[in-house]
Amino acid sequence: MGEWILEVENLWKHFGGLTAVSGYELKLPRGAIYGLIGPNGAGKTTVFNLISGVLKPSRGKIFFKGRDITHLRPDAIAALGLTRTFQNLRLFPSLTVEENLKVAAHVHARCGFVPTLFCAPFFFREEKAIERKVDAMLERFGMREFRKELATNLPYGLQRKLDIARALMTEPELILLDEPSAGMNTKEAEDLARLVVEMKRDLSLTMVIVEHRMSFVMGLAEVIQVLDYGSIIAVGTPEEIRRNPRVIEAYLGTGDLVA
Amino acid sequence: MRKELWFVIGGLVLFGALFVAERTLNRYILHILVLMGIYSIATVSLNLTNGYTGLFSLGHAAFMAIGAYTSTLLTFPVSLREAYELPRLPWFLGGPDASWPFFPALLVGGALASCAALLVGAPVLRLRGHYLSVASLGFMVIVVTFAKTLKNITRGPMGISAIPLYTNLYWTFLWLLITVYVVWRIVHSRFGRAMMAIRDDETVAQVLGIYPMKYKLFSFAVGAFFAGVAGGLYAHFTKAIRPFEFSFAMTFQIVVMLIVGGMGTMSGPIVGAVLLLTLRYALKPLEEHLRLYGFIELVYALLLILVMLWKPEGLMGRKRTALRERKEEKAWAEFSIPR
Amino acid sequence: MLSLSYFLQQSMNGVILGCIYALLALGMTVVYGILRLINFAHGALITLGAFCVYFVFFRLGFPFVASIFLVLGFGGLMGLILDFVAYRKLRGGPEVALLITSLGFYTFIENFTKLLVSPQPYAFKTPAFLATLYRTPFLTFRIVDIFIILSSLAIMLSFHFFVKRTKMGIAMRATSENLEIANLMGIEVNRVISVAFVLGSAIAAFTGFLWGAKYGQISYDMGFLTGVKAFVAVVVGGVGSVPGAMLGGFVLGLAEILSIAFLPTRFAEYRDGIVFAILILVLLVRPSGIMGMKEEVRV
Amino acid sequence: MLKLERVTVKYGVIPAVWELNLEVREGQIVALLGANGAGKTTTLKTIVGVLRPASGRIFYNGRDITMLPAPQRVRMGICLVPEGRGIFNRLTVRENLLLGAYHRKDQEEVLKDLEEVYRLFPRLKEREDQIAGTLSGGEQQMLAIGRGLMSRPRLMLLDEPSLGLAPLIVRELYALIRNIRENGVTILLVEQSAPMAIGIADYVYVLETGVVKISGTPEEVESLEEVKKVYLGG
Amino acid sequence: MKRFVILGAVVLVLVFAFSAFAAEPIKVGVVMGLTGPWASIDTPALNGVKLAAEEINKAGGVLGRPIELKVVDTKADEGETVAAVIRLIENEKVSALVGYCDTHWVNIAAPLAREYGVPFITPGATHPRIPERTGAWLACFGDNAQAAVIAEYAVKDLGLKRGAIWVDTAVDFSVAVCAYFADALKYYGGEVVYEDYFETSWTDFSSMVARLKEYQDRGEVDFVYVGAIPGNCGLIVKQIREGGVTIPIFGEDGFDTPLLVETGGEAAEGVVFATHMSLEDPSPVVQKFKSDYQAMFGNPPENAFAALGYDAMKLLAKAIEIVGTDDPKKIPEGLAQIRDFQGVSGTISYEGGSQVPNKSVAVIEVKNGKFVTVKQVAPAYLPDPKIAK
Repeated sequence: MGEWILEVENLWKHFGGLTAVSGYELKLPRGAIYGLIGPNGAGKTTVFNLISGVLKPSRGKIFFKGRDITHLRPDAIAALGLTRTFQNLRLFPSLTVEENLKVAAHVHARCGFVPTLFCAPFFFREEKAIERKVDAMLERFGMREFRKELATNLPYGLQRKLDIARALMTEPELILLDEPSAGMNTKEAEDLARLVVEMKRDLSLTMVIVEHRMSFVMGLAEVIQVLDYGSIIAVGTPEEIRRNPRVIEAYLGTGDLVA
Repeated sequence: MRKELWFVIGGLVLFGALFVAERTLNRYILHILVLMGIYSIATVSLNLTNGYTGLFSLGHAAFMAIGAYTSTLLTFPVSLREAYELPRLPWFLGGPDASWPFFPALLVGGALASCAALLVGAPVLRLRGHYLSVASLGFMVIVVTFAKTLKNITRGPMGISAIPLYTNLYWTFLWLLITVYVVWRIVHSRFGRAMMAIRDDETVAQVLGIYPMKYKLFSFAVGAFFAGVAGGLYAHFTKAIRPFEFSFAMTFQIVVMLIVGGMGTMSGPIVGAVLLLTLRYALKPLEEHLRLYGFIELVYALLLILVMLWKPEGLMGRKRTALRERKEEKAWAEFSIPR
Repeated sequence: MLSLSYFLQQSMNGVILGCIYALLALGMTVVYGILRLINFAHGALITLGAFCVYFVFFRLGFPFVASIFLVLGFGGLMGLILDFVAYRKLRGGPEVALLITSLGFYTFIENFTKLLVSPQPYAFKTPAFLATLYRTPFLTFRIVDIFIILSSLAIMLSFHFFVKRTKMGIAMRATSENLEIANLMGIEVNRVISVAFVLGSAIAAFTGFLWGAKYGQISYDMGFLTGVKAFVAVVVGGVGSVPGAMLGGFVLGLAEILSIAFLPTRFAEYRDGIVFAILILVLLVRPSGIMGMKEEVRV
Repeated sequence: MLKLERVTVKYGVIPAVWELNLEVREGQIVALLGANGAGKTTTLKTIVGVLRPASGRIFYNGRDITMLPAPQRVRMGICLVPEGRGIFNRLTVRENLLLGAYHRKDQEEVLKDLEEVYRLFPRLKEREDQIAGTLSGGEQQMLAIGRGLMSRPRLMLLDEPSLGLAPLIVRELYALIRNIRENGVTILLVEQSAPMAIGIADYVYVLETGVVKISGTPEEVESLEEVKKVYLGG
Repeated sequence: MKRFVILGAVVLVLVFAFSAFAAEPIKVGVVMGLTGPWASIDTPALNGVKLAAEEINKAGGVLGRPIELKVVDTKADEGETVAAVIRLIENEKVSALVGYCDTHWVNIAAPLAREYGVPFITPGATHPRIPERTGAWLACFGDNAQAAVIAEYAVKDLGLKRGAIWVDTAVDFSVAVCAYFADALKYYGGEVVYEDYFETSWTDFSSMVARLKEYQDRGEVDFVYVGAIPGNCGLIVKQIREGGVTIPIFGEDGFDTPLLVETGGEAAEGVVFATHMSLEDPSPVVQKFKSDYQAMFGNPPENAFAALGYDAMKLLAKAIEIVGTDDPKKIPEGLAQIRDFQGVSGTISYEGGSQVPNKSVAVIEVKNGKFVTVKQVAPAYLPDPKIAK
């Protein structure tokens, strides 16, 4: 118990005849940042989908904070404190930045329909609290000026950040970041990396990051898992991974060019 | 708190205006006004599901039918029940010598429509997109079928006439005010935000801790409640109802009003309802003069097509891209890609 | 009540009604597959087709075969016009806009027809050579019944062949699966869509003739409910699938007729209810329809 | 042969590609590298005409094709092999291949080419009448390339052909790409995994957030620390 | 928005232009379903009303004042109906309303008129319980009369006892007339073998036909009585005959439409139905009406409803003459005093406070595509109106 915030045991996922994830295992200590890398189509996103409950595994078990969440709905999992971001940016396009964040504050809102309807003081207090949370979050991500902007109209890098901010609004203990730096330029990615470290420190988060940009994940993660064809081919510190021949083989196609 | 205050003030002004209107305007225009009110209630409530939650339901008329029949049966005068071969009320609804006052009857009508929505919604709301639309259309046909076949209660396809005229300007607009208020409250609370999130991206909403089914059902039920009320108002206004009345024509008319006005906006549905009804009754003398019966529908259809071609998001609808970017496009681009 | 001849007779009735639904469903399923458009205006085309035959064949006295070709051409032209006037501009826009536009077109055509002809139903004589009545121990039928079944089968088979075998048909299926990649392959998507509209509309207009010949009376509002039911057939059979549309049509036709035939008479009022109950059941049990491909859910 | 001049492409108001200059010479293999979201696929789609540039021009064999619709460009010999499973899953293998030759009128030649593709990919021949959706990942990629060849392209745009394929198959694939080039087809190759692509290319562009960050011959690019850093975090 | 303003302006101008014709006419509102399934009976009825008004005006009007008709098409829509009645009474200040040949619409419109104290006369809505429920006056006989006459004709004259009944459950009048028919059939010693149900919106009756044929082939049924509205009767008759059914078909006044022969063709041969009057009647009243109608509208009267519309208007004029004012409150008194009024559709008197006139019923048979009167009789037995809903 207590020791691991997330335990994944022997996770399998089949799509028709295709095996997307085979025997994935993870023991994630509280407060750690883990990286998950692998070539396109290796099954990283599927793993995230399984853990966050968007897909149901064909086999295997997932424990979050010692509790079996294998068959919980995504919203129940989110309510427990596990959330994620998306690789292909999925903000709510017709909502403003502010509204996007407010949506995510939903999990912890307690005000029922009746008090909402009759404008009970409780309702206003809660709305105020959400407002303050949104303020704080926008401040942290430096997006105050875009508050009333439609999410779709933000520049790409900011959309990425908003995605993360939105996930944080659910006050998670564990957050799964799916390619957070995709589409960012180097500078933006570096900023983001700094932000992630801050976030982790301030909010005592645990993270798993799927990433393509090696510089990003290598700099952040304490432990990296390498996935290929749905199964783990290597686990280790960034240094170990960089030197692992199997990784180079799988990830780069052949080892004959970059060593 | 300020916004709520404005609502109260707006309501008072509205009722003041209604008071003046009732004294000065002739009854035909008042009739049209009431009709606008009733259709507005229906469109505003439809907007909750179709506009805010993104469930493109075509079954709204069914809820109106449920509300209309329920409230009619409750309020129908005891003295006339025999002449129209309608059953007396059972003991738990007040006994054979009772007929209900208007307001509670409307509430019961709305509540029953809500129950139907929950009952039907549980399986049907799992469907997506057009499948949902078609299934809800099917639900509507089935409700109409029951209204036709449960002859002992509904008098079957012949419908019920001689319903007491309870609906007036004040009732209608009171209910419209309530509907708008409730929808407005919902939209600007976590409920509304959850609905819009579901509309935009169901999976993401779920990952953020929102159980889509719950809010879909919620919006469906609330929408159905007000549709039921609108149906009740309508029944006590036209004083006669028939199962076929709450069928394709009604559903499509409401949907068209909503879309022309603009889905997912507060003002859109009301604008749509008022505009299309105004058009209808303004063109009526022209139609009679030209003796081109069907002319109004022709104009209607043409207008519909033109609106869809020019402004598919509806007259009050908001385009996805805000206006101000167009000017600052360049600056934005540079912000995104520094060199 | 369960004699063999009764059963056969009712089945034939169901099959004929099914033919009409299936023919309409053909055009709808192809258009829906590509554009995700519930084309309510499709129903209006059977009205137009029927009145076209009425005027060309009965009033102007064109030869039968020429009238048929004329009505086919006329239907195709109407489809093309609809496509050009509005649907083309709305592509890529909100789906709802398409749906409402098609509803607008339906209303427009219906009321225009009403103004043009009259609100009264028109008597539509079955052409003499189709009207002969045959009585056999098992079945009573007219030539027109056989004509409907045979011509429907012919149209369905050739349409199926067209979609399965010809280059345009393959392109059509490709477009309905993935419009962008089809465009990448050098397929002029707009042309494919136009062809779909033209063929579907021509078939619908011809169905209008069959309708008139079978029932003997046509009116400006005959298309609506039929159109809606044809779309139900599309969904029941499986959206985008040509054999599915035919199957859906027959399922509905038979269900409608046989439910009246074998249920106690007072259940007749459930006729439309039964059709839509089937729809909802199919959707709940098999959301993609009987023969439909499962649509991929994006995660 | 192909030249992009200051091409900018936007999704709504957000630019995906910003003032891109790019050149492909006849007979070359040019590699376009970059991370997810760098704008590679956008560039290809713009070249083939599915997307319209907001500004800038595209020249093909000296002709300005910026405003031409996609089908016409296909007829001119530009062909895009789309990313991943960009095949028609519900159509048979044969139908997929025939669609590649959709714009061609010479039926006999088409059939000849079909045989040629089958010779190149015997696996496809075996599965001729199978529904394409049931093929394995590698077979689907072969099908996509085969379909591209059916259009007798002069310029072939390959979008991440190695996506999700086993190393062995990737190696086969690259041999095939070389082979195709030998037959006189110019190739613009988009890849995420750099080394293989760099190994095969005559010229390399590296994109980052819609802007060309690095360009040069493979030798020049390879030596740059930045590339390594991007791809191995070194 | 600009175009709405322009449109609105155009409409306003038109409205004012027409309200400016202020003479001293007696205004009569006419509400009809000119579009929709009732058009084929409501339109002739309207024409009848127009013809009558024209004649009255030519003869100097009523009380020296011309009659001005205000016609509204209510499109077979409840909302439109209510709106139209209110508009006619409130805006146009009509003295009386004439309208509809179907019970449902009278049920909606007439009670509203009653609230305002404006009399309502229906040319052709035949449900005998209309006065009880809505206060409207009928210019035609009640359904119980026409059903009884056909039942009598079938059993007494033709000796056919076992009947099937086809009921259109979607219209009040069909349900009513079929109930009265069943009652009358039993009274005369016949037997209802089975009832089959359909709805106005159907076009395919094949399964009902097959059922009927099954009964016929087993020799269990002698005739079929069909309660169809005009838009359907041709269709039904045609399908019945083409389904191989040869037993006699009987119908009600909904069959009195040219569509019966146009659509039915040969199948309509021998169909017998009851209606208000025969247009083939050689009496000078009918013949004059026919030629006047032809002169005014370019075609002979389509059916008896034209005559009923004509009579309704004439009845109204007569009532106004009797009371000597167009005050809506007074007109009913005048109507109640009408005795032996010679209308085109027969002799009309409102006796004993009844608002349903006692009229004779015409039995008509289709022969060689023509409506031929078999007989014109008053019913010997009247089923109790309360039988029907």
